Amino acid sequence: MAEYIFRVFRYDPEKDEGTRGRVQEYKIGVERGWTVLDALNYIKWHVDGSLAYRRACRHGICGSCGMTINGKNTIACEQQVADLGTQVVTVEPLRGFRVIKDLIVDMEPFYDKLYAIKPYLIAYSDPPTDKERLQSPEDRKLLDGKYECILCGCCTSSCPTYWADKEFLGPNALMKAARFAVDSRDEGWEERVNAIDDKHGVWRCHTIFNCVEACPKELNATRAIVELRRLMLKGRL
Amino acid sequence: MGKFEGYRGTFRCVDNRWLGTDEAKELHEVEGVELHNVHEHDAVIVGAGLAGMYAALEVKKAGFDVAVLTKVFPTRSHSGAAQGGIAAALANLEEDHIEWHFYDTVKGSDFLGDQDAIELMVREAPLVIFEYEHMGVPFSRTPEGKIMQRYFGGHVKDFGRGKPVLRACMAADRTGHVLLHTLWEQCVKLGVRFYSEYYVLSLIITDGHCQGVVAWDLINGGIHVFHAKATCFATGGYGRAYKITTNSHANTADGVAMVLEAGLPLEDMEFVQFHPTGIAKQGILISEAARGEGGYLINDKGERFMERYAPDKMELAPRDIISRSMWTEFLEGRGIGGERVIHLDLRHLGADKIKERLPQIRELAMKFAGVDPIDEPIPIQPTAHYSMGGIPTDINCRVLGDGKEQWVRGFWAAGECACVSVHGANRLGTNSLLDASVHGKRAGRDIVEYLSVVECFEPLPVDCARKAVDRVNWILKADGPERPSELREILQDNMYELCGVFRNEEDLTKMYDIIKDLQKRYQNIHIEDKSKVFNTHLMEALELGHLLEVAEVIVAGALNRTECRGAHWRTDCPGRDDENWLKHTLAWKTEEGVEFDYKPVVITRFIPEVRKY
Amino acid sequence: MKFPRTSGGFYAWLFQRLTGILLVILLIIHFAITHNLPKGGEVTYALVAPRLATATWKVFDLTFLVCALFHGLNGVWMVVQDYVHSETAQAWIFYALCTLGLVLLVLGAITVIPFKA
Amino acid sequence: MLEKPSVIKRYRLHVGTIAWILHRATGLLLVLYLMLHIWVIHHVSQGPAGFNKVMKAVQSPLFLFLEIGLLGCVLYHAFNGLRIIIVEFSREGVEAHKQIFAAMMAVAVFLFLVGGVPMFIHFLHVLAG
Ligand SMILES: Cc1cc2nc3c(=O)[nH]c(=O)nc-3n(C[C@H](O)[C@H](O)[C@H](O)COP(=O)(O)OP(=O)(O)OC[C@H]3O[C@@H](n4cnc5c(N)ncnc54)[C@H](O)[C@@H]3O)c2cc1C
Ligand code: HEM
Ligand code: SF4
Ligand code: F3S
Ligand code: FES
Repeated sequence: MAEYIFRVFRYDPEKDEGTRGRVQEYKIGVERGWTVLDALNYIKWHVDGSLAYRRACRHGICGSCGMTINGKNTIACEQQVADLGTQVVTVEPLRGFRVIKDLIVDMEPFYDKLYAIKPYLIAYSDPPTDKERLQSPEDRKLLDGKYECILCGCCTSSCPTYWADKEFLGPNALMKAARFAVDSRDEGWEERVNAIDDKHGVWRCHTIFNCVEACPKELNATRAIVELRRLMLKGRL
Repeated sequence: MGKFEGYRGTFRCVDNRWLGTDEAKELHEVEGVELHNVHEHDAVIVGAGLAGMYAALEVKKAGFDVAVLTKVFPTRSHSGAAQGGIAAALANLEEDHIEWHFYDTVKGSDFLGDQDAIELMVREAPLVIFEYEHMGVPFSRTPEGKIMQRYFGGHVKDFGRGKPVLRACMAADRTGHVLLHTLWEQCVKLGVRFYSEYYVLSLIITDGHCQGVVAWDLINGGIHVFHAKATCFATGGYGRAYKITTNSHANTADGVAMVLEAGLPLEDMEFVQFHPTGIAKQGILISEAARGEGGYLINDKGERFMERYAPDKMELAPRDIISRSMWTEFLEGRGIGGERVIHLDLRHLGADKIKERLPQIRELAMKFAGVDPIDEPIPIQPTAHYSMGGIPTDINCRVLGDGKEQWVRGFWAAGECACVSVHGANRLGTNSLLDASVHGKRAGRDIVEYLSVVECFEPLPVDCARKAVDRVNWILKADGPERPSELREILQDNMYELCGVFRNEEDLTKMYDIIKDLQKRYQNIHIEDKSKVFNTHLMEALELGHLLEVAEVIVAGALNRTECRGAHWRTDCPGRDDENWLKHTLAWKTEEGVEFDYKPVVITRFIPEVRKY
Repeated sequence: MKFPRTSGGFYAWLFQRLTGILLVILLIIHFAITHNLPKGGEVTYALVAPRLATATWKVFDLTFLVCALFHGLNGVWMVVQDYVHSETAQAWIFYALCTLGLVLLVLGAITVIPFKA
Repeated sequence: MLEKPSVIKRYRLHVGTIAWILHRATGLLLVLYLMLHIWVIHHVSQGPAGFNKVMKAVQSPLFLFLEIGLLGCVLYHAFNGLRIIIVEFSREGVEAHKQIFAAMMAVAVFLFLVGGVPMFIHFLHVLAG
């Protein structure tokens, strides 16, 4: 059991109206093996019930608990407190999004970017009835590193380009676009390409790699973006 | 068409815009409900897991107006946590037959599953899988490009006599995740209306007719009434009644509790499955895939102790058997270091296989147990995993008001919250994603048929939101001494100890008293967050209320069923007792406590026999 | 005010890379020769003039000019797109940058083309 | 909803972020320089006298010193620019962007020494008169 200080961003729209939020400190004992989510749960359940944050699966698959911990985005439920290497832990809501309350941000703009690139398989040719479409293991492999996204928002929220331009599609939506672009079953490139090729689309990325550093699932959105650009280049040559 | 004809006459059609009339306005000005917070949809689906979204998709495809309410964003539903696979006898890699799958499920259920429902499910299984593929699910592939399948506990060849069979369709070890995301994508494509982060509080049921639900808008705060011709519950499981569980924080029995509150029965609630391989202390699931790929279970003596309990199937025996074997090892002092821990050893599989086939398991082990399975065994412990029981429905997912045949008109349930019952006393691995998908789809289809007959909304009862409004106001104002989190911890700790893998009368009685006491203390709670916007403390308090109600039914049911069957194991009543207990439990909540009734098991083909692996 | 759009930025992106690569080559030569690097010497008219008068160097310098101007101003435009969000303001800046580019191009061109030693 | 929440801790920097900030800064500096440069060279058309006069001004010790900085900017920008291009057009560049950065910077530093040292010596000469 080690003593830690958690400096948590707080904002209650009813009480803190007009401010830009405040910091609240909690001094708690952290047991071995605790993740930041465990610590937040401890605070909520034993110290201060009013602390608000999203969580569900608590093992890194639902993507609810994306937040900024010690200045870096990650999902709280996978971040071991001991691995942070500091006794003082700052916890902030994902930046680049509006704060609803405490650590809860408005993810709508994030989802809107996804909707913009038509995040679903588009196939015009009829699939075989009562059978699966075939896809070779090699073709399937192309999806690896793109389909595992849990929509936690850590990537887009870490991207300086997104901080500056809220209409930038962001690494997440672009990766989703790439996931379909490389799927041998998808025929929706024409429909998607305009959104990707937009003024706020794939060309706006400055290969800063914050998104890659932030992704808790170790996905490489920059790779997806670069692949999209190559596809477009090929299409135009 | 035909089957709904009878209901037509009973409708009083008050022009679809009932809200427009002064009378209606007066009627609905319940404290806290503003009129703009009343929504009308042909169908309202509660829950956006596989079951909920599949149903929504089916209804939307038929052109009806469907809304999905969910307390977490759709892709955050717990279906996404499923790793191993979804069962279907595709025979993509080796011989397999729907009949074998049928038999395995029946046997897995310890013969408590209804065989008509099971047969339907296994027959529709391949179709659902193909439909998933057509939607764009990135399944793993065989060398010929077909859907990849793996072994899973309890699925074997030749009516239980043969070797394990490759039946679990998979996408690496993220099967649930890809199914959930793909369904959501398709819903986005068709424009299904989602009400995300709405917490459903109560059902609107009068005279055996369901007209929608009342929900709390988590983000903005405020009661909303959802008026619907068809309502479908797909609210998932309730593993959070236990301390060690694989379930999400959101799996808190809300749907089941609301049904109970509406005066309807629940079926077979005493059957709660414990998964043998949860990460020690955390409960986080290490998928059966780890054993499917050949992992060993090792006790403190270094033995593969499953030799003693299931010599043929070894580590691939069904979950309940392995969980009990582990617990027996604990009781006999062979847990690792004398604790309630066993080692799951994957080292002999080699680094390549682990990395390629079990990447997520490796990640989980490293992140939550601090061990790399390539070099070290993973410490594990049985963990509450799946609830076989739930809202009684018929094979078309219609909720049965008496638990037997009388349909609560306009009300369906599917997925883990429902009890069709295809899992009986014990669910086979990979059968529940299948259950959620097949029955989500079936519910959707049935709703479509219903909607194509029923043309108009009936007026809502005057005080439909009263109960929900009162409850929320009560909690917001309550200032008693008790902390909800503390009560919940007491409940969860004790449920794991006293109503877990092994049960007996003494423990269960003790547990029942604890719950009664907790329910009393619950009346004196307070919450620290009194605000309206995203009040997670309010939500936790509401969830606790639901958990306490449902836990009571689980424990009472376990106390009531004096036999051992499937996941329900009474050390004081050895053996399965087909003579007295080959029947489903139906449980109602009354003033005096839990009341029981029973209904026979549907047996069409396989006569109950001893379940041995 | 609106600014013309061919694509969402494909050409800007592509030519930023192409001119970038060209600039590396051109710059090395430019730096080495113009700044008389081998001798670390001073830049005087006597040194610059004869070189500027040959046709090859005129072409070289013009290419260099065009590439650098395009790359630099397009770079500024990329930065502007990040931080300026009003469409009107963006359009004004876009045309301002175009004008600036033209002026500089002309200024450079009238230096290079008619030059006689 | 809170539009602009205050920030407790600056977002963590890493190679990619720093590389980008510097790239942007040097790029903008270079644009300024380019404009100045074109204007200066423009004086060449005024004949030897005019040109040498301006050149004198821009070859004062201060300018000579700044020019070393300019070389640094150019080299950084050029080689980080090449890194970006390699990352975008090579097979494994995305995964190896940090290594490529290190390699590019090594070359840039080498060239900076090759070019910068003579310039510095020249600067000292001028300074000493
Ligand atoms: C870790 C884990 C691994 C598993 N692995 C497998 C596997 O490999 N194979 C297999 O077949 N099965 C597996 N299962 C079981 C399977 O995942 C579930 O049984 C199944 O996904 C349940 O789906 P569902 O649609 O019924 O519910 P869920 O996916 O749990 O969805 C419930 C939905 O209801 C909503 N909801 C709940 N209460 C409310 C409320 N009050 N108001 C509004 N909305 C509400 C939630 O927001 C959510 O959207 C696993 C389960 C777990 C926990
Ligand atoms: C010498 C070789 C050069 C190379 C290889 C190079 C390469 C690049 C590349 C690849 C970019 C795009 C960066 C991005 O997409 O974010 C860029 C941007 C830029 N370049 Fe260059 N460049 C060079 C020289 C110059 C010169 C001489 C100037 C000045 C006139 C300049 C000014 C800029 C500016 C202002 C930007 C925009 C910066 C930003 O968006 O952050 N570059 N350069
Ligand atoms: S790409 Fe990674 S960081 Fe981004 S949303 Fe998906 S999982 Fe989260
Ligand atoms: S951080 Fe942003 S700029 Fe590109 S590489 Fe990632 S999207
Ligand atoms: S709680 Fe699900 S990702 Fe953290």
